[in-house]
Amino acid sequence: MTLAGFLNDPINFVAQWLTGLLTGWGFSNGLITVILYFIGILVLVVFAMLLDIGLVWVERKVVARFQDRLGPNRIGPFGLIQPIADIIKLVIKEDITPAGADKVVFNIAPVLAAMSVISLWAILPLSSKIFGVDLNVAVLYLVAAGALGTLSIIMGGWASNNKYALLGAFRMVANMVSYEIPMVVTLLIPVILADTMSVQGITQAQSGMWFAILSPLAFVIFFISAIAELGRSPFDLVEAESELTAGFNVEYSGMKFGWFYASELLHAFTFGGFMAVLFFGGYGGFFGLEKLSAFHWLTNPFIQAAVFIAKAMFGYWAIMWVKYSMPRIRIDHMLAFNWKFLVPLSLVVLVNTAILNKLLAGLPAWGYTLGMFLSNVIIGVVTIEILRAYGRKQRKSEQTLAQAMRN
Amino acid sequence: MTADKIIFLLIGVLILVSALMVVTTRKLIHAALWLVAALFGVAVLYAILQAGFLAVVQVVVYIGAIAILFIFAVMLTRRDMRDQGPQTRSNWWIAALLGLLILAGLVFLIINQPDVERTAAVIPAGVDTLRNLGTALVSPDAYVLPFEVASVLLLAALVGAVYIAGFGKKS
Amino acid sequence: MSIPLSWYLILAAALFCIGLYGVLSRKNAIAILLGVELMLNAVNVNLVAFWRYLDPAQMAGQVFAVIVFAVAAAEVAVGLALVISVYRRRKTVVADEVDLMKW
Amino acid sequence: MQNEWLYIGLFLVVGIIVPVVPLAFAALISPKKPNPIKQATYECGIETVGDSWVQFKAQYYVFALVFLVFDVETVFLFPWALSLKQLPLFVVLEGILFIGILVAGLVYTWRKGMLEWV
Repeated sequence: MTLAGFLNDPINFVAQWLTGLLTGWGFSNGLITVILYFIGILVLVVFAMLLDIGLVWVERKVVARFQDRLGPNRIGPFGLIQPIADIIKLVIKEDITPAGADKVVFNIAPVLAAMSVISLWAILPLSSKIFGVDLNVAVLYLVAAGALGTLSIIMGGWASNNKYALLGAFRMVANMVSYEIPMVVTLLIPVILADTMSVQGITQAQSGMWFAILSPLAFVIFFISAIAELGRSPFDLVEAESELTAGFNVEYSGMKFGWFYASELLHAFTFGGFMAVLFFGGYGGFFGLEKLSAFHWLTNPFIQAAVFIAKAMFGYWAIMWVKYSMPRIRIDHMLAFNWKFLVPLSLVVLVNTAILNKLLAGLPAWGYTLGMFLSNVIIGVVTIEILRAYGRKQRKSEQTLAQAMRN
Repeated sequence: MTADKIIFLLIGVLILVSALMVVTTRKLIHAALWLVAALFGVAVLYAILQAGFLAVVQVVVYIGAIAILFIFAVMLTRRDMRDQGPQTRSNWWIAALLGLLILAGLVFLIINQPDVERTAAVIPAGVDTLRNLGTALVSPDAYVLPFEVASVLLLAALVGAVYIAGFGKKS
Repeated sequence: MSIPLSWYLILAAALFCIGLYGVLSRKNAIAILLGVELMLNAVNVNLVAFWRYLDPAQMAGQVFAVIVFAVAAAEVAVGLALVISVYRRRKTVVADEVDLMKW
Repeated sequence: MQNEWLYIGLFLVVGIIVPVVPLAFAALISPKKPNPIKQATYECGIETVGDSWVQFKAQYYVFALVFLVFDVETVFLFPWALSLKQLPLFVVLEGILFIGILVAGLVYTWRKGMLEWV
């Protein structure tokens, strides 16, 4: 009986048990709420941190396989203990602060970077019962946490008293703020489709059909801009080793560098999770399969959490796949690609979604899905045709120019 | 003294101290960072006031965009001054006096208003303020005109700023 | 929600006056704009507090707060563009030294 | 509503404590032997030339500017997106007009050549 209760709604089960216990000890109601929240948050954050340690191993192992190497394989089975060794090394390393650095800002920056990523876990819906809080402005909260991350990078770059660091920070911030626009615009599309900003609501709205199928273009734009937000290759101008040595964190050493590194990995995973939530049905999205009695176990919170983690891992892996197969893009190309291509395209997709969502609302589900999908295909084809025509024109003008030069 | 009062006082002190640092600190970049702290405090106030949307937007717009713009501007106008020497005018004390006088006047006015000690009623369970805000912004009998005018204002700001900051580049 | 309305109003008034002091006393034009931001925020605190304490069903306070966001953004965009433009021509960001229009 | 934000606030506090603990631990046990060469600005071994806080391309400012305007636009679009379902079709058109006006700004910036990286 109690085990079934725990398996069906773990957080409520533990909360009720603890509430009973604490009331017995004579705590007031407000204090109990705070204590319960605090314990819940601590469990969630510790879980995120353990996952982060695992991600270090995953990242190194996967990059090794992409580059035809073995990766860490000395410490523990398959090198699994390697990240622990890394952490111990980072903690006992001498922490060098460059002379002339702005000490306070220099020390705040890595903490802020880690905080901005950890705070995302407050709204991450691991399952229908296991989640931090179901905020009604969750989608905007995601953007707000990103804003704090941007700030941490500019603080770190500025406080280091290093030209490369500052230049890296500037590039990174220009990159991040630019790509934030297509990201926010494509965030609006799940909001329109689900008619809510809460991540639980968006997940439940996708129980029948993933938004990635209703609006594949929105997903592609979100994916590209998410990679840019993360500052990962091919948008990793911030750490363009050949030009900037290491970018904004060049002067950081020891655990402070460790936090920048750890928060980058966790950020990538978290964005994989949000990709799953916004476009792939999050912990659910089985196309109605869970309603059949044979598959009812899919609604168990632990199964849902496993599904969610698997989807997030897949998103994380896709981000890594792009990272280790693409060369770095030059900054002028990158900004032009954003402002001249992604932003206009994302606005077109937004307008299309807003109008069609209204016009097709009366249709049956398959008609609605088909209409949405086809409209995206049409926009995609038209975009590619425009690009091809433009490319052809450019080639022609270059050819005539070369001809004129030869004559 | 209830818990929300204590939180309010802590946040109020944070806001006022940060604001004072904004107007007094010598290094401009620190002033911009203190501004971020003050603005974050205001975002927390919005959250206490149950305006969650505004709290998040405050972080997105002010910290994510306006503060970044300030930091960029500070970096772009450095070479001279170096933030050395006095950063205030010689007659700063007049400004301080004026500020204190206005503050005294405002506080006098506020505490003499009737019903100013009122506390907030609980928002009824069925009221979704976020959705109401959306409806109010776009329905024709409410605020659709300010909504559209805001976009014209932003357009004017963008065109004007780009024109001013044209930096002599002609295409 | 046991906080009296007057607390918010007094906090906003203090924030406004600090911003005013910054605007009047600072030499650097960017610092003056920082002061203006504080003043705009003080106004917003008032607007939201009145929305919450008078009638939360009436969205006027929040709508105006949103409009103030737009105004603040426009002000910063144009103001800083002016400062940078002046700096590039005259190599100064001190507001007092930008005095060509005085005569 | 109140409790949601209390939770977020506590989360932010924990989010600060968790990174600070290993940093404090590292500060306690890590060796501290500073010397001028170790603390010099790292530029791949070459002696630093000039001041670090150099001035930057004004181009960065233009991108931040366009970003700011579009960022504020989204603040208006989120409430709009939430009201779409209950209100008639012309509300969609209002939003499109709003977007269109701002796209005009983007087109202007583009035509002025300010989006080129020079």
